[in-house]
Amino acid sequence: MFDPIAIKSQFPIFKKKTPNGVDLIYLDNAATTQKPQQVIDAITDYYSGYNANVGRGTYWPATKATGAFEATRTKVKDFINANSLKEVIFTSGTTDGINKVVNAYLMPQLKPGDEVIVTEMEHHGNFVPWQQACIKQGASLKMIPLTETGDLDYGAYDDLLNENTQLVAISAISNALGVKNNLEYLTNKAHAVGAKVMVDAAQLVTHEKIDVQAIGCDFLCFSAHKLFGPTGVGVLFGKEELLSEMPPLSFGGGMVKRVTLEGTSFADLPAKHEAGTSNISGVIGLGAAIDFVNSIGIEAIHTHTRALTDYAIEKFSHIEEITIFGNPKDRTSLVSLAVEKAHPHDVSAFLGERGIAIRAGHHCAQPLMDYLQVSGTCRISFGIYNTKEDVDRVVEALIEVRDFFA
Amino acid sequence: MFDPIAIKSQFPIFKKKTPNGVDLIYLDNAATTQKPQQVIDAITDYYSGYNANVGRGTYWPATKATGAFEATRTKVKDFINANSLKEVIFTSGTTDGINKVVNAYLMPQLKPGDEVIVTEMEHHGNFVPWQQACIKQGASLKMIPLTETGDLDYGAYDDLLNENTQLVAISAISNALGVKNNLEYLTNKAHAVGAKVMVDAAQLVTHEKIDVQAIGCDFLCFSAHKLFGPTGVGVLFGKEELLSEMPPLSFGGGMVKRVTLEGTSFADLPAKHEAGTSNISGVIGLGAAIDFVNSIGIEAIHTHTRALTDYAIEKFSHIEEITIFGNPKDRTSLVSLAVEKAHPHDVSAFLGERGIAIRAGHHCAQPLMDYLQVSGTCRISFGIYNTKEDVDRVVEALIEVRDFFA
Amino acid sequence: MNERLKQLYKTQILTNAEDQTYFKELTEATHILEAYNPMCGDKYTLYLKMVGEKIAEASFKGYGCAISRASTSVLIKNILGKSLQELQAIIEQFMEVINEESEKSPESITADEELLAFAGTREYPERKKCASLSWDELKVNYPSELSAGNSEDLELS
Amino acid sequence: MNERLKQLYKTQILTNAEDQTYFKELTEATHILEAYNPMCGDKYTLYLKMVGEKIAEASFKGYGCAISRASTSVLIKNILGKSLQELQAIIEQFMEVINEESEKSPESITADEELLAFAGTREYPERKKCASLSWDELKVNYPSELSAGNSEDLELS
Ligand SMILES: Cc1ncc(COP(=O)(O)O)c(C=O)c1O
Ligand SMILES: Cc1ncc(COP(=O)(O)O)c(C=O)c1O
Repeated sequence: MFDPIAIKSQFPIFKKKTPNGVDLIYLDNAATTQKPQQVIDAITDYYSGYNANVGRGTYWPATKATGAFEATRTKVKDFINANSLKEVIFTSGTTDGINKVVNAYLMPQLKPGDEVIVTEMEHHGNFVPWQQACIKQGASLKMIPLTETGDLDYGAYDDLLNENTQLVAISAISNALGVKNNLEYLTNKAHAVGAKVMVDAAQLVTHEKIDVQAIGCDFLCFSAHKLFGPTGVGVLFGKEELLSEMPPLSFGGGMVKRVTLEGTSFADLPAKHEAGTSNISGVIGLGAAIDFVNSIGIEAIHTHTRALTDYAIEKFSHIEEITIFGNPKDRTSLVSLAVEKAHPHDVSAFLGERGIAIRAGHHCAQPLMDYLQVSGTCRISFGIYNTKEDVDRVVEALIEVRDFFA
Repeated sequence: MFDPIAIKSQFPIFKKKTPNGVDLIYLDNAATTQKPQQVIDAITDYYSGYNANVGRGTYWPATKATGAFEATRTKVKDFINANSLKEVIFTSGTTDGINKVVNAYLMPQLKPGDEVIVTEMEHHGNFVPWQQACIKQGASLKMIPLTETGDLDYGAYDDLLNENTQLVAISAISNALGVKNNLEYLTNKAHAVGAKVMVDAAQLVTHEKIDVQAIGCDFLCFSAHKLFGPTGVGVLFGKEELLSEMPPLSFGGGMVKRVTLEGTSFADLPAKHEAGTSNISGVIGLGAAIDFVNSIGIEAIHTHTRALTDYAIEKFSHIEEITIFGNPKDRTSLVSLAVEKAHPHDVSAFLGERGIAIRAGHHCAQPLMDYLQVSGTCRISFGIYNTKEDVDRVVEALIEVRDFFA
Repeated sequence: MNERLKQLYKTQILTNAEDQTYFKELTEATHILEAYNPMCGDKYTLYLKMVGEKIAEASFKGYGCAISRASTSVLIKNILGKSLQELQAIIEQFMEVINEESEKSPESITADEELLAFAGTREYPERKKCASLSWDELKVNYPSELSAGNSEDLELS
Repeated sequence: MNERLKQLYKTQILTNAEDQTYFKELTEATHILEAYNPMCGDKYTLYLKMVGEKIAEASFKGYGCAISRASTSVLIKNILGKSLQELQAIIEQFMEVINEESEKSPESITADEELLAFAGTREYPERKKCASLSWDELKVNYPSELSAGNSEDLELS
């Protein structure tokens, strides 16, 4: 049985009290998740017990460290159902992965007249890199608009696609609206005109099973820190064919075969795309995070956080002074809202007083804020350790905020 | 008093035995250093006690995490004597910092006929990125050769410099020879022809005081993991003027002011160059590592590791079948050698049996290996926890290796 | 609701936050500064019109929480007609009011109720930056800004 | 010196590592494979000349430790004149000799002293890859490589 209370007890931060002496109700999971003891232990064990650089030394503890590091690659491959270990590249996060694909893959081929499609709900991390590449190369950035409900306008997408479309970059789940996009549809349509697809799975990874083969996408990125794992590490999935044809994501130690003054030949996949010393403790911690998620079951997590989302929407919608942003067909993991007369930062400050951590602001999604015609929202985003009681406490607090600012 | 035994007791890994049941004598410090308890604790405390994303939330623990994160920036500024906090950019490591400067700073201005100078002793991390940029842009990569002693040929450097020289990229200390380069001289000469200077301080940082103002360099990079800190985090120093003029190192959340479909305005320094969620635990751990180093004193560390280097050279030079590579004026921190008839990997395997961890191979410095006309060397690199007794045990082991393969 | 927080948001702050008197652009501004808190996104543009040595006119526009908006409004009110010298003293006084490490009680620093209202942030380190945002900007940048002017990047913001 | 390690490096391995018989390029090779261990940099190029179904000639060049070099030399010696079918059986036998999880004792798998010498790596996980480097390459890549050939990137290596 899925038991959020038992799960919560594995996260040491919840044993602490906030400075006000109350329990922490953490509802900023879309920004980063808390870390279970087994992830923290995996990091500590590495640093205390077998710290060494990987892929190089033939001595203990270097061999042990390399084994643990590469074991994570296998875990990731299975977790996202990649075809082979060659398709799993470690990065320092979602943003890093996207930037590197823009630099190494898109930039060298992007020319005036080409088009790149993003959505109006993108996080800046999956928007600005493509935009800047288009500006530099004289290509055009197109944006799939949202309908009134906050869904992608799929019809408009179909119209945007044409033979000039080089790439489509889409979030799996919007970090500010919780809208889940139809990745298979978007990918199939893009492929039909010969465009490649990058999926930003930053939000998806901790809420739903990722199956890159079922989606059919060409690239996919996520960060470990949103999956109960450490900061500073992420994954770039790329189809083997693309990863082996494209130039390396960056250059340095560990990704070469032979270096002379005149030229360099590069290592085989995946080493080719991993220059320099990786975030070793981070990768090992990511492995522990995947073990943790697998031990609970991603399907069970999905059911839980979606049920919380539905419950929260139902509750919030009874408070008249609250506006819930978006009313999409498929929403999961979070709710974005506004309280009449109260600035989002004041709302989050009042909730913070009660130990309720939510996020106020533009959520790195300014184009979406422009669409919503607000400067920011209050975002309540769920994780496996949250409960209906947490939502009830948010409702109480929101009612008080409303009354105070009324 | 500097007491390596007392210092060693702060590193939990040394409480472990190797799989052979012997004590670990760790002499691969040039690859990565071990971590003291206080660094490990800083990371654990963050994940267990105040884990949150930084620079965003206004709730506890986000405010505490942001404070700890930014406190490291101040520590780094003081540690390298930067002019201001704006000059301290967090990266994911030395290689990452160099690649980003190549992409964001050099590439947009590099044109056919331009020249970039590196040295024959560079690590691939400070060689291949410049080389690939030159190949892409039709510029020329020039290499400062080494003299017979393994020193840079400063006369040849003077001759290489001319008004086409855009940038000079140099290691402060060679990771394969231990040669310390005259950074002030190299920088002054480069500036005299209008070229910028990137210093790769990956090896310097843990052995000597870095003073970017005294050096006068334009950029400088290092990795935390070679300074008793965590993996996946590093520092890029850049002169404020350059950092504020150049385009962002990468694009995403946290580095923008305003984003619209048409364009993006960027945040002020240092945020401008830090896109996406940083390696928060890594940065906090780096802060603890700097505290650790400061508590011992970098001068004392320098004296100690240099004395060990001298002692090792003196001892090794009495064994006839051992060739020590290089005989430079200024050598510190490590010794590279060969044992007649024994392949470096076999040497390291034999030493590994005795719990002695050294590195065998090309040390990511193939151009240097070509200069030395070998395919690899055995490298013994020192850290603060090493002692003369460690060197004595290496000597014993090398004599046995020699006898075995004779 | 927590009484301490109510204290902080007491009428002084809410009233000043809603005050529209100084909430406008100043087209004849001689100096434009931007106070920005990257942590939360709060951002105010401060407009000053110097005539001789004095701040003849001042106003602000922008976006932020009740505390930052109220403190910006109070800032503008307090610097109007002041010389640069006086400005410095006023800023320092305010900083002391909100400084939780100060040895002086807020009441011993000033009797101005509008300023005293922000003393509540002494107990709220997370909100201190909200209270000091615009004041910090003026303190840090007025020597150079007031001599040079700076409207860089403002088109987009 | 540790007796266990001496055991591993016993004369068989040192002798084979120094054996120059098969250490050469094969200009008439029909198939060229590259065995590379990124962990330590050891690298061997394996040259095979297929005539019909059989490996008529074979040799190697490259760089590595005594164990990897000896095991490559022994590999070449063992596959000469063999068919692809036989090759597979030989490789599997060797893998079992060095597999520390095997239930069979090395001696029950083969009587060949040259192969048995590598059983020592059962106790040395760090050196197992040295022993299996070239064997792994042949095992993984011979089905495709032996049908297509592959000399990609070899100019520089
Ligand atoms: C001189 C030098 N430069 C660059 C690097 C690359 O550092 P990192 O692997 O941490 O990016 C190293 C270390 O491997 C080094 O020794
Ligand atoms: C949808 C989405 N994309 C990208 C990112 C950027 O991830 P990171 O900051 O870990 O690079 C985030 C998280 O902030 C996100 O929610």
